[in-house]
Amino acid sequence: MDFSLGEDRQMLVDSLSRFLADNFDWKAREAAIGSDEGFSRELWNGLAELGVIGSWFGEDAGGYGGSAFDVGATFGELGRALATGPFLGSLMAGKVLEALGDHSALESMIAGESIVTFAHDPAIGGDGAPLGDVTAKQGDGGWTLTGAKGVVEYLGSADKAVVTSEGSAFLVDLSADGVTVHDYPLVDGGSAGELRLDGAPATLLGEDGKAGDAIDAARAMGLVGVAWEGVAVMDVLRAMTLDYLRTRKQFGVPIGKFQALQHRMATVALEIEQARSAAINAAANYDKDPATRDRFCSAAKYTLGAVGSLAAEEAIQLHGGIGMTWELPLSHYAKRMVMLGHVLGDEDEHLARFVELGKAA
Amino acid sequence: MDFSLGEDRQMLVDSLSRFLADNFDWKAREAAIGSDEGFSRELWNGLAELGVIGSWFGEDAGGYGGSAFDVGATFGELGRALATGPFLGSLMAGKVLEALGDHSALESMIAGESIVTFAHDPAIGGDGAPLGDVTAKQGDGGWTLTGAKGVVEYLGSADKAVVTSEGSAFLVDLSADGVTVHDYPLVDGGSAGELRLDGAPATLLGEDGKAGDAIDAARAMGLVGVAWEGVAVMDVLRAMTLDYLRTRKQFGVPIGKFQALQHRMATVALEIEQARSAAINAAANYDKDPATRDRFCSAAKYTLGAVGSLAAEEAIQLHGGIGMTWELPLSHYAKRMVMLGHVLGDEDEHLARFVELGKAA
Amino acid sequence: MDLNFTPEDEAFREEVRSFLKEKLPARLSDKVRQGQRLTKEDMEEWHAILNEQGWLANHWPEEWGGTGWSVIQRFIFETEVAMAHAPRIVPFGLSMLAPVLIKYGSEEQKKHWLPRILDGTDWWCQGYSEPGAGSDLASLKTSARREGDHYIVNGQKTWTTLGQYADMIFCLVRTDNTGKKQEGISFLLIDMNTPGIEVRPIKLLEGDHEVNEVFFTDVKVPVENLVGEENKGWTYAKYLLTYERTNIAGVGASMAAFEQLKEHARTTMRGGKPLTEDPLFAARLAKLEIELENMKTTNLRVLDAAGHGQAPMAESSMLKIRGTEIRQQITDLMRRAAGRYAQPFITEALEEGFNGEPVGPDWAAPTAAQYFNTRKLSIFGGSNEVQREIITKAILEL
Amino acid sequence: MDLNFTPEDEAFREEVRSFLKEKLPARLSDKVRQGQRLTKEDMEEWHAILNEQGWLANHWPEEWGGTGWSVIQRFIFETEVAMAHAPRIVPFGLSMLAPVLIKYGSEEQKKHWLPRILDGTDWWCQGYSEPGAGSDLASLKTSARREGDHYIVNGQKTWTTLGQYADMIFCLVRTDNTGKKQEGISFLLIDMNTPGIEVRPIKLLEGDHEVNEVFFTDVKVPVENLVGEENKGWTYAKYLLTYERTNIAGVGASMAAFEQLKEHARTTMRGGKPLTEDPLFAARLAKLEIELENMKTTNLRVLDAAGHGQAPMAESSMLKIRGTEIRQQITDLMRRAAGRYAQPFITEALEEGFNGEPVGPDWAAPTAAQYFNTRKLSIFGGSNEVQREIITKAILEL
Repeated sequence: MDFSLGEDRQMLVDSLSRFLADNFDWKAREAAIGSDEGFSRELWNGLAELGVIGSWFGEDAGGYGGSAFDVGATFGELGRALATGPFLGSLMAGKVLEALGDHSALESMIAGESIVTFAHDPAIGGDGAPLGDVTAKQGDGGWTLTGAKGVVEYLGSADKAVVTSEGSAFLVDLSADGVTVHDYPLVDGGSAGELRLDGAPATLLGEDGKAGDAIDAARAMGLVGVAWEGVAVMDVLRAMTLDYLRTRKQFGVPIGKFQALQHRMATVALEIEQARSAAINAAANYDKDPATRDRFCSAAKYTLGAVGSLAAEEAIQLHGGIGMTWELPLSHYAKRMVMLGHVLGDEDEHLARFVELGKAA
Repeated sequence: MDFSLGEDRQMLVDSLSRFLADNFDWKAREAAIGSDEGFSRELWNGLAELGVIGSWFGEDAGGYGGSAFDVGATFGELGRALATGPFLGSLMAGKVLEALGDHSALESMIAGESIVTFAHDPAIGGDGAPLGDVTAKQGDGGWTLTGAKGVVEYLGSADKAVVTSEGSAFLVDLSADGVTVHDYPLVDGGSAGELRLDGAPATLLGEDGKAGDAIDAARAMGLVGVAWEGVAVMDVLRAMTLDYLRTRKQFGVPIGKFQALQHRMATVALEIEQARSAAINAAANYDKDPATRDRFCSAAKYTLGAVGSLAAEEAIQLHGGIGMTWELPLSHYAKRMVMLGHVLGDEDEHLARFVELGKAA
Repeated sequence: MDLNFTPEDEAFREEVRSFLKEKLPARLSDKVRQGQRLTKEDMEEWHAILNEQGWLANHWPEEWGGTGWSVIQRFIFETEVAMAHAPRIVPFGLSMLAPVLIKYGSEEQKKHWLPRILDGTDWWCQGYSEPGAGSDLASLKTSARREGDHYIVNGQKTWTTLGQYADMIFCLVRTDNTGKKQEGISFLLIDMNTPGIEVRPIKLLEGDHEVNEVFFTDVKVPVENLVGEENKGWTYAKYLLTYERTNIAGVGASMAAFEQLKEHARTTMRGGKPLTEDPLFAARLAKLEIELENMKTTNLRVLDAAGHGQAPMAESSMLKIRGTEIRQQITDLMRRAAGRYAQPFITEALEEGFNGEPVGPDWAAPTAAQYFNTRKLSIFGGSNEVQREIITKAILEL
Repeated sequence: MDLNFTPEDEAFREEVRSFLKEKLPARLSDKVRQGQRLTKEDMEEWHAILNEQGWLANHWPEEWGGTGWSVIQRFIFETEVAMAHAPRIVPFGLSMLAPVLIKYGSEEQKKHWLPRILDGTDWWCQGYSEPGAGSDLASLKTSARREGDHYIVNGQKTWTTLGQYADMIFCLVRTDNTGKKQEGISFLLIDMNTPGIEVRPIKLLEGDHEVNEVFFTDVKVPVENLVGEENKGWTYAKYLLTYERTNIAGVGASMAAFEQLKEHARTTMRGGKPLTEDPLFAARLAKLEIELENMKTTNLRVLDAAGHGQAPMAESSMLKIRGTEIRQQITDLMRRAAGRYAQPFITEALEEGFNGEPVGPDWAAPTAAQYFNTRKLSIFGGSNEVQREIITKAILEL
């Protein structure tokens, strides 16, 4: 049993933490989320140079790590700095590329030379029903894809996308004919977009219909990243709120002296420790059989959703009006926290999945 | 709009309240729940004389009221005194008798001359699966019943039972051949039993297979009674806990001065008002179409379950150790409160029913 | 006991409904329903329609323009208006200042200000909170120093809702520093166009500009703008805060929002089924619906008691807490229902006549913003913690 | 990071399991599994078995009979023992008094009392709480007056768990009234057979006799039974209360109880389906299972930190709160799973060898009693409110 990150990983985390502190202060973040792309290319390149993106992948694929703890630890630091950027999409797309053997696209991503995003979930239409999901056709000129994907991370900035279709995965050049991108900013900063493909050329990754396991594993890794990011965001929410409780005075005393608020913060603190354990469990079980892996990933995402809303809502409430303002960094952490609940399935979906996976076990 | 009970009903409630205060103090209750029958015959007879049982039925059936508010208001008083006795079984059995026209059995019940209980839910076996529910057979000598019913209120004290079977209702003399009664005390005082019928003679009430509506209406009225009883029990829990918070001192001050406890009690108080509204809604919608009636009855039972556990658990917790003792009346109110959650379906069952009824609407 | 409305009340409800059908512009109710931003002109338009009907100041005494409605009628009116997705009526002049003026103002003040509230001449805003005086309102520091027939006001107010549109502000100011903090407060009416006043926007977390800071530097206010007596302002302030509001629980608005939520849940697919068939989401919906049904009756019970002369002041704290929690839960479920599509931040979609490319379900665009915006409900207007303190003292007697 | 146990730890786990398989009497584990009442003899039997194995006092220093296990090994041991449905080990002598004696007692006291704890000569109980001193323990009033080579003890203790079986009681008594209330407390060991001691049973709400009141009237206690120094007892008392316990969260017991709950839910039918297929009950189960999995890791993290020399005192307050909440939730779901059959109060069914007519599911009889009994978990042993105070000060630094 060992709860330390280990020497190499700790070194990476420390240098990442220093890098973010030196290069990504609140002003830099404001500039990043105010930009058209919703993130800083400079930051992204710096992270690539630092080896952060490479740390998510194994040495065979040109990376320097690739374990779930590598992903968790780095996503935690990115979360703590509230960094925006195509982290999650790159992670999941990269994991599919790694598993299915297209290492050249992956290497260019690791080097920070191109952005590859991950387009998996179908687009939803104005009436609430899914639009046609992507279908693939093999013709003389190779594979073409038709259909739509929705809320694809940093689609407007991506050069390529790993697009899934009925158990297969394809690599699509987003500058190709037949590709339409409609991108937009996100509530918590950053950007995403709707992808429409109309006979767009695509390269099959691995074998036709055999990418299911790789896609599942990539999404599970995405959940690990999100879980660790979320806990780091909670830690910041907690620290900021405690700081406010210690300094804000009403009725002549710091409001942190009010017992009702103390006991609520004790509950928040306790829940955050449980969420941290859930994130650790997700990483620790990542290499087990898929059912176990997915059960712990769903447990983590369920916990993240439930605890995250509580932490965000209590942080705002205990700050009072000032917690409602754009000016205060706290509110952006709170927004990120709540919006993370919407990424890769919400708490209800993961609770239901946990139940289903339990039946099979 | 009028939230008063109305003059006649208020008079009945006042005299019931006085009667209970005069004849059913805590000592009397202890004797009642310590007795073999789990209730006081004297109290029961007194209530009959006072017209309480009659107030649950219409004048056509020999009663003096019969509305849902009559039932609610009297059950509230019985709850406040934590009275045990065959109230709920008599109410539901009586409602079936009233609807299906066997008024002689009902009149004897109203007069306090006989106890008629209501056997509807099937018995459960040691393995968790239902035992054979009651089936009816028509022979030369009339109807006979075979099968089992479980947790039948005050079965050991009852003279007769209204027994349901596949949409029909029967009156069964419990002293007849083929009737086996196994009775036992209940956690919150009082008594119930398992009923086994083996070709026991029975009288069909109304027409064969046509009792469904009457049974549903009787159970709905049971839910009204339970909802009002529950709110009264909560009121007592609240009053006792507030009293304790005002008088118990620790660290040199009444513990009610601790803000964390104050805010928790504010929540409890607020929830109780919501439960009261739910009970009122159940009674107010009783005479509407069955779907509306049942929706509000389920809403009330769901609310009762959720708020009741909260009120009981907080009452014990805020009392500390003393709240755990048999000696303190509070603990018996808490037990009754929680056990009411198990009567006529728990909060989950009623929430699911509320959802189902909503779909049909 | 009878929870049915009387035939007279039902007739009244029909009257309100016909009025709304006839007079509430579809353009406005569409905007409200779609969660689009209302302009100042939108709000003024609806204000004028209600005033023309004579229903605007329905809770005022009849001599000043009130309707003489019962509390139940007012509840019906407020519910129907909300259910019809009418714009909210800005309450600062009509429902906050006016009752204070009517009770404590001079005849001149009433005659001057009340008609101007009705006809919309003055858009009022509220100058209560300060950066250092939130829950502890009485510790406010904005000072008013008497000089001849003027007060000279210096200081800062904050959280001034819609102050950017305001012609006038009613302010709590400190006129005495010597005694208990509650005893040196006065209630002043200040023209927002007076030199020395600066309004600075505060951007809220969801991106809207709804509240402001208001700075006062040597602002001259004529003494006739003092309401009541000097140093007695705390009494008027409290009256305003606890002034019996039939609709503090916001039941009508919650009913309207809940209906929308249910409608969206019916058409939103998750795992191949509508959300209403998803057991966990359906349970969330059902719990909320039950809570709302209970709240409706709780609200009516409080109003009924008020009608019978029992003061509902502390009970209104219960209504405020649970009412705001319900409203927050509705926006919470709304964002959950939108799923991934709660994330896009397409602010143009909140403007009237938006016809950009749709993204996701056509109702999804404002859900996250509304969820974050409604966090304010448990903070502003006396935080829910402050309400719990009131319950502790007045109801629990602890 | 590695959450796997080392091969050595896994081997240790196997050793514990074989021991349990071989030495834990099925009669005892059956009683525990079925929620039947354990007699004094049952508990003594298991105590003796563990002592014979040399594992009883595993957390003591090796010189006094400890095993030298790591905190992880102790966690494994405690978990396995609980999962095997072994009777709980009465902690008063073994885990509460002994650490105090080892740290603060004289050599004579250690040599005299520790072996007697191991061999079961003395059944200890705890004399801390008084009717007026619960959360505010330091306000205790039971007095000890020095007379020659004796103390004369007068007063009353309460909530004395299993005091009816006890040979000895360790007591906090007041030896000085003059200074701060914490500064006049001493720690005394008192023979329960001394004249002047009366034990009166307290019946708990679910009907069990588990706790007692203990009355002291001019009870003579030899001065050599004073632990440490006079008036320094509060230090020892606090040491006892915060003594690092690897199992304060009760993870093993909760795991065992949760497995039973799941098993029962699988066989209990509701609406024609097993409860595990009921979406609402399944969601309750799943939330609890996730909470428990999280707790397991939280517990290990705290132990790991303790192993690395970081003191886990305040963290153990978190473990205590959430651990007891989980345990309470398990008994809560157990009673809910029993449905109507949680109501029968068949106390005979809780005795060994009950073969009366079964009523409902064969596991349903103790469910309500266990639900009510476990309410104590958040009250006794430092109420969860007191734990929140500790977290506030030590972790949140508010």
